[in-house]
Amino acid sequence: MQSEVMFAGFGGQGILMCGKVLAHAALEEGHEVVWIPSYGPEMRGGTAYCLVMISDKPIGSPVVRNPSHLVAMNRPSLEKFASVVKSAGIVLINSSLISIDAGRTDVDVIKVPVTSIAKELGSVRAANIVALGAFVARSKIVGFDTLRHCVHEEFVNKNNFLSLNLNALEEGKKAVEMPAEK
Amino acid sequence: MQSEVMFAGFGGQGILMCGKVLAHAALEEGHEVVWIPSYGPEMRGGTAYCLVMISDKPIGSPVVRNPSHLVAMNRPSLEKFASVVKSAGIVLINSSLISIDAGRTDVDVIKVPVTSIAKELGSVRAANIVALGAFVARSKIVGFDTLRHCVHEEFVNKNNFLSLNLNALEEGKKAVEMPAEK
Amino acid sequence: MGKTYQKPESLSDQHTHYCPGCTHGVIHRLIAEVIDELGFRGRCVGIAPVGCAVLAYNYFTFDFQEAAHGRAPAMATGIKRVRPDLIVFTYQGDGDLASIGMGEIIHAANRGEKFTSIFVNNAVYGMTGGQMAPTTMPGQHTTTSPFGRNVEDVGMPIKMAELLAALQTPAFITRQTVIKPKYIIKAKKAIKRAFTYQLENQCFSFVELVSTCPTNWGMTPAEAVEWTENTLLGYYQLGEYKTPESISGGEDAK
Amino acid sequence: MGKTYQKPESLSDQHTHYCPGCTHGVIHRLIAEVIDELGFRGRCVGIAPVGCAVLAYNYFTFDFQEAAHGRAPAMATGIKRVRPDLIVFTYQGDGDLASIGMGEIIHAANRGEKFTSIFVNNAVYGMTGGQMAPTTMPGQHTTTSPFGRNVEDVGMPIKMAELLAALQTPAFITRQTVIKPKYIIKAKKAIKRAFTYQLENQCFSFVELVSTCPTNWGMTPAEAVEWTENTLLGYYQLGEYKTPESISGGEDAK
Amino acid sequence: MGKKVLMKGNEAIGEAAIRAGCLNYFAYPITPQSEVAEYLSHRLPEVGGVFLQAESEVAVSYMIFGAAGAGARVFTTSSSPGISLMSEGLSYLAGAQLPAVFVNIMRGGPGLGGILPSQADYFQATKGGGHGDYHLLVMAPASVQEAAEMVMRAFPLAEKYRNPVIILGDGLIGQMMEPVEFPDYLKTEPTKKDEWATNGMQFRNSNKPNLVKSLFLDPNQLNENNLILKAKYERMKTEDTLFEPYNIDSPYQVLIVSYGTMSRVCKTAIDHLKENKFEVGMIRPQTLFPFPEVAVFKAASKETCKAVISIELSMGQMVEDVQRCVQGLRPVHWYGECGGNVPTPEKVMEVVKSLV
Amino acid sequence: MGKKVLMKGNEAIGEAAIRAGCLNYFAYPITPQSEVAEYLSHRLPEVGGVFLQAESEVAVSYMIFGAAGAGARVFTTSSSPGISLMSEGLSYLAGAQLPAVFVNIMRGGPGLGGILPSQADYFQATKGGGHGDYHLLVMAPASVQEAAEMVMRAFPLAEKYRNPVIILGDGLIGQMMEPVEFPDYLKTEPTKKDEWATNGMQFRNSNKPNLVKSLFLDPNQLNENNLILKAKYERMKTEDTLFEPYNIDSPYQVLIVSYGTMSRVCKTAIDHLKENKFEVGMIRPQTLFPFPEVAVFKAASKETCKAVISIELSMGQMVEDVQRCVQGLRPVHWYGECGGNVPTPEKVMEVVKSLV
Amino acid sequence: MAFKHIIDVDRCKGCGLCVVICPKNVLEISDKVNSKGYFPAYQARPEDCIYCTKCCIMCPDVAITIIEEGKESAA
Amino acid sequence: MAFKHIIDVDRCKGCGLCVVICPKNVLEISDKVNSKGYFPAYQARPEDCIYCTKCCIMCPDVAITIIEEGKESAA
Ligand SMILES: Cc1ncc(C[n+]2csc(CCOP(=O)(O)OP(=O)(O)O)c2C)c(N)n1
Ligand SMILES: Cc1ncc(C[n+]2csc(CCOP(=O)(O)OP(=O)(O)O)c2C)c(N)n1
Ligand code: SF4
Ligand code: SF4
Ligand code: SF4
Ligand code: SF4
Ligand code: SF4
Ligand code: SF4
Ligand SMILES: [Mg+2]
Ligand SMILES: [Mg+2]
Repeated sequence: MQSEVMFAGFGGQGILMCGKVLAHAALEEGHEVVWIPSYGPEMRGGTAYCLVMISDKPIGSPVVRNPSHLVAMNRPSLEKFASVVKSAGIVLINSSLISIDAGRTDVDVIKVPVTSIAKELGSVRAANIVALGAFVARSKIVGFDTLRHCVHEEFVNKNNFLSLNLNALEEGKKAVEMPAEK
Repeated sequence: MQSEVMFAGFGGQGILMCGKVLAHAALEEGHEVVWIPSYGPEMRGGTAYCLVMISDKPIGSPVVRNPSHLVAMNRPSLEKFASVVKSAGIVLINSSLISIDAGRTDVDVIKVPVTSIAKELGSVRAANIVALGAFVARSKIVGFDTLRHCVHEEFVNKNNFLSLNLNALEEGKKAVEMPAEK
Repeated sequence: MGKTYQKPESLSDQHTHYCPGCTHGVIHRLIAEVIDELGFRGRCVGIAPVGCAVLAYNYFTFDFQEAAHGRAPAMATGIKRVRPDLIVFTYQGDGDLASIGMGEIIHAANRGEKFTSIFVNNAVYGMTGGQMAPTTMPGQHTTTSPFGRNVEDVGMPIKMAELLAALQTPAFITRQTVIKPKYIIKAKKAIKRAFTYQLENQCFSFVELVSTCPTNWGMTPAEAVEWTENTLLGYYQLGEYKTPESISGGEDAK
Repeated sequence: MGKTYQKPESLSDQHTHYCPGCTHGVIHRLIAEVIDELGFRGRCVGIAPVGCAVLAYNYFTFDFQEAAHGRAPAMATGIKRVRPDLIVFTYQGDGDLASIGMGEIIHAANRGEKFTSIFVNNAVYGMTGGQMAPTTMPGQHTTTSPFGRNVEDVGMPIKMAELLAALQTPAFITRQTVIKPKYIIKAKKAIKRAFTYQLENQCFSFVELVSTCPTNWGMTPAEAVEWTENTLLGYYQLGEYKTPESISGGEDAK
Repeated sequence: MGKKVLMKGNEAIGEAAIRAGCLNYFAYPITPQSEVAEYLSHRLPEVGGVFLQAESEVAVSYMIFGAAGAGARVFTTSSSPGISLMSEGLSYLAGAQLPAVFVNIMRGGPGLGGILPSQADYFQATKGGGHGDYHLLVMAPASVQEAAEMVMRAFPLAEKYRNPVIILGDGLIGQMMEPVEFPDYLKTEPTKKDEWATNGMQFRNSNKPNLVKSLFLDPNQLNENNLILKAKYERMKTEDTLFEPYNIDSPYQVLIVSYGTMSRVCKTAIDHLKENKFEVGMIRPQTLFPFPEVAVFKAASKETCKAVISIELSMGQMVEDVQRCVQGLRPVHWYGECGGNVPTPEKVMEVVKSLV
Repeated sequence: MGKKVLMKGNEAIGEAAIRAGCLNYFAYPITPQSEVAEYLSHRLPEVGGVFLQAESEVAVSYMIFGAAGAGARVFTTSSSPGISLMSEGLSYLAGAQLPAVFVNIMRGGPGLGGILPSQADYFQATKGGGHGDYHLLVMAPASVQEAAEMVMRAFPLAEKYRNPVIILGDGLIGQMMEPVEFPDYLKTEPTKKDEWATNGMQFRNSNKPNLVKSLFLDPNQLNENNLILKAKYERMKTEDTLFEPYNIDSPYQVLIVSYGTMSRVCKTAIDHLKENKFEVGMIRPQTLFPFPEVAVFKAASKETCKAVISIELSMGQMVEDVQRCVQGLRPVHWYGECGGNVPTPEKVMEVVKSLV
Repeated sequence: MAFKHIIDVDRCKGCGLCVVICPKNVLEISDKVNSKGYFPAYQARPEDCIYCTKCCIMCPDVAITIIEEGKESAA
Repeated sequence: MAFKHIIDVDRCKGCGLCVVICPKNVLEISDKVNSKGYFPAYQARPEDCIYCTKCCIMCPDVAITIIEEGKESAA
């Protein structure tokens, strides 16, 4: 089994790191994993995305036309990628910044106001981890404990951000464990 | 018919120009001609040589193992090239600087003290033209008038050298028209 | 005129790709204003560098060539030599001009090539993500000087204006900055003077502009302005380093 | 000792390929003498240039690398960085160092690489047959400036010592000549001082030596000496341009 | 063997060099490989190594020359235009028979091109971008793990042949993260270089100076040097050609030759096609020079094989080597993209199916 | 047609450019081609042209870029190491689709090597020394006359394809003197470049800026640009492949493929062998890219032909193209020297006879 | 004379340089995101504006135009 | 002390620099060619030599050696 998760948003929203934490968690659980960034020209304010591939067998093509899931942190990302997600996949929408819909009925759309949640926690910079928490809680693609451990590892040396992000993770989880707004 | 003339000596003895004048004369007479210099690394005081090929047909290989004739202006040149000259060819030896023999009996060896002759004419720098005059007079590889014309052309813009070199040419001719010292 | 303010004609409508607060934008505008005012847009050729300004050609409304990293002065030489009637300027960052392109700028300046060189010194490699530049300040942290620039190991930052002024060939060489309106006004005057020398076919002209890179300095644009004024300008002193009139070189700041 | 004179141990027995009267030979000997006197032949690495001195390695009795045209300073940097215990010098001509190798010498000097640069300025490209160099004098005839160097077209000759002295990083920078015994003795002192700074791991050291190329100048060796003294030394003034003690730079000729 | 860690290819390349026993690095920033320098700028000081950001790629190539000539293990990384600027230096290194390791994380070209993955420097790497008769030993990894291992193997190979080795990765190899471990057994001691390196006579207790050079003014000596080089390249062919066969025991109708990231896409395509009962075999060259000539010829000769195709992120470069090896035995096709987009497995399937 | 004059190859090359209508020259001295610059330093001022000795070969390549981008006819000459330093620039020129003419009077390599004749830059010229997918149109003269004519033809060809053309001569082509004339009909007018050159809007009465660049950050655009280049290279193959057959109507047992000076030696050898009733045919490529693929294949297919041999002043470079074209039809051999010595006709005869 | 001070919301990247440079403290950063995801500047206190053009001179994105009322752009 | 002044005929390239530099006008160029084709310098007036070593210092070809009589080279 192989699944691919696409994280996408503005540059600066912590998209790449978000994917990295998920990839790390998958590795910890013994999966094969590949993390692929967009590394467009250093044009500021562009869109950034990354793809995390998780599998039980060695991973062949790192190029995927149809990812299993999408975490869309801003509107252009949703517009660009919503249509390519595989049927039955998850599409997580950052409803704080995105007012439109995924335009798909064959996928599991979850809207979570991750930016607002993060703002309430103290910093919009934690929005990515809110989204990650929400996505993993819904997809169960990795164990939540493993994920928590990996978030801890990621931030343990950035002291002022550790508890913020651990909280963000839990808040993300909570957000999808409540009936998601549809 | 194709013949090849090798001019060889010290750098600075005017070897290359000597060959060039001959090549020019051959061209004037309607022959095919190639002039090939040695262009060793710019190491001063080394040996210099050039090869003039004259033919009635387009010239193929510019690389020749056995030239028809040799004009040796110094001893190392004679030592290096005497043995490769074709049978029945001419070997002209600058006897002012070379005390040894060609070591060949199947070639026409002419010894001419070209450096001394040139010195008497006013400058050792004309030794090359003395040798050229002697060589052409003996070989008749080009007409002497054509050669004289070409020496004229070569030096017409270097006024102070024109008459010196025209004289040198004639003296070279004279040197072989007298019974050559054997 | 007086107090009204509009986009110059030599500038295109395109939004730039630069980060918020990046002074590349200010410099583009000044160049465009000068070209409008001197009226040579129809025979102007710009040369975009390899650096954050690699897409500069999108933001102007006249001919452009896009250079290889550091080689803009050679390209400008090529253009001016075959077409002296074109007005040519290069636009280079500090990595581009002072590192890989050092040979080309020195020789173009020394030959007295009649083009104008706009040198954007932001003390860092912007485009590639904030590596150390030859102009990075002592102690400044960058992605390849993670412990701060160690001058014992890699030497002092290079002062390009002073270095070029040490050459003997007549030239106009000045250093300005664009971090505040008062400086911007002076910078524009310097750019205008540089192009004027070219229009008169007098000499090579070089305008160094001390600039900001908030993104790679890890500062807000306003902080970047402050750091520039307090730190960079102490080392990179503003002024005229050489004019074709004063062939001797040396500082005669105005 | 006193008045006796013999070939230094650091010099090999090989006859050089240089033209009669070419001062490359004098410089080789001075370097060899200094190495003998300071006693570091066993840990010395020389770098031969692309230029008439391309075969320099044949004339010394210690390790050598042969460089690509202009890149000796980069090679010396590579050696010194991985083996700071070796004593490294580069030997470069004016085409090599001041033309194609301008970027490398400036950056090595500016980083303060701890090697010694011997710069042989003979105002011409010797090896390739006498083309114009960046150091060719105004009006000087060469095979590529057949009407004499035209400074309107190609600028003034480059003064490397002055240019490098304009950098901020501490260094020892001097210009000497080797055309007569009185100068030769001074030149040797300068070379010795340069190597001493390296032995003490203090700074980059640079010795420019104004030299002759009788062959390509079309002069006898004696005429070449006269022309150097009368013409070249007027433009290329001898002296110390920078010492690690006087970080400011500028001329303080001794 | 250590634990598997998740690393970006570029960082793994930097770490691999250290683990292989190479502590000397000179480089100049360029996307998409600047992370190697960024990583090493803090890692090398930790282990007492040498990190220097040079003024240009030209300078880099000669810093490498100097350091290698002095007997040190040394390496650099760059990307396409940067490698072009090192052409002269690479030729000098090969001519002077110096061991050193280069990594090219290729981006789209020609010219400034783009910064996305490409394999368009195949010719440059395998045929020698510089002048004269020389070759680089060229390795092409298809994963971060393989990139790390190839870097580690590159140093002893460079020393075995006294010749530069280049690792040719596309941008994705540098940019993606995969789990990686650095096998202890790939840590090697630099070979003794006292015979030729300019490492100071007193340190090798010798009175004979060493000389590092590529100049041979005498034509016979130069020819001699070129014959020595040629003999080394022939030896590489017999001793160090590497390739991975894939699905080669099946009765394949089509043989793919592909390397690097592109070969992974092909593997996925081959797996899918197999599910559809369409057998395709692949030879993945791991060394591009020496090229697995015999393997490709043999694989093409298989009776079931109707066609051969070279699939590359370029406009058709490796295909020439494939043609050369297949010797007219089977039609040789080419498919590729070279703007930075990597074709999907679906596209590869379509192309392959169209061949028969 | 003018009168035949005796000229050194290097001088004839300089004069040919002027006669072809190119008055702009940027270069850096290097043996064995410095005479081109020396000649043009007095000739170009006479005709009101531009002569500039640059600070380096890297700078030369970009002066050429700037001048060509501004719409001027422009050329340079250099020799092997100098060409390596232009690799990046050549890639940029091809990427930006600029016409310009380069001449490489090859010397022995790799590295500093020697200064005597060599053909060891075949790979560099034909496979693209720089990065990315591009080719140069490569012409190889075998005499001074042909060198002059090729220079004259190179300018319109460069403009036809908006691609750099390189003329690959060995050191002898530059150094020897032969009679030469400059055919008037080869004088051409530069094509109009208003569509793309940065020659100043007001001079072309336009309000649309022109842009000269090789940067395409969008992968689709970059791919597009590469497809345009590829199409040009295909077109070169059909429209501008040049070669000279020699003794090809005889029932030859051996086919030689050889170019430049080496091919002249082969001609003499073929003539001698013919006298001895041993027939040998030859294809002499005059363009090395595009390579005369079909001609070589056809010539190799001749029934009498038992073996093919590539004879080059290198360690075996063109032989790979020959192998590729011959497609296994006949055994393909190689013979060469590459230190600067050019083999004699006798040696060639010996080698050829040993094949059958 | 009357002037008009216009900030092109979509050109503005919200860098805030105009805000700090304004001698009359006229400008502020909005909390409404623009199409590119930036929070643009706006004249919070237009009545205090003296049309000194300092903000125009400073703005790296040529986002600010000041025109004389009635006279529209000629370009 | 007594000194010996030796010119190595085959190293000498006959450049004449020693001749012009000698303060005592001791040296001259010979008219006998050496093995490399040069006309070497020689001490025409050895009795005038003051062993000042100027010629040694000048000679680009290290062709001149001065040693103390009786003490041969140590190297
Ligand atoms: C030959 C080559 N080397 C390296 C690069 C990568 N590169 C692109 S931009 C850049 C540095 C730009 O810095 P700077 O010139 O200071 O401009 P800024 O982005 O700061 O304005 C580098 C190293 C390249 N494109 N080509
Ligand atoms: C890349 C490259 N370009 C050009 C050359 C040719 N070349 C050899 S020596 C030389 C100039 C040497 O002049 P200089 O450095 O002044 O040394 P000199 O011979 O005068 O001592 C040149 C251009 C080369 N070998 N390599
Ligand atoms: S990275 Fe720096 S220089 Fe580049 S656009 Fe951003 S702020 Fe400006
Ligand atoms: S050419 Fe000039 S520099 Fe070279 S050896 Fe002769 S005199 Fe010396
Ligand atoms: S014009 Fe002057 S006063 Fe008005 S907003 Fe701008 S800076 Fe402030
Ligand atoms: S300076 Fe310009 S871009 Fe920055 S906030 Fe003000 S209007 Fe916006
Ligand atoms: S030692 Fe002095 S006096 Fe004697 S020959 Fe030499 S220079 Fe003349
Ligand atoms: S200086 Fe030396 S080489 Fe010159 S003439 Fe005197 S001894 Fe001979
Ligand atoms: Mg910068
Ligand atoms: Mg010189």
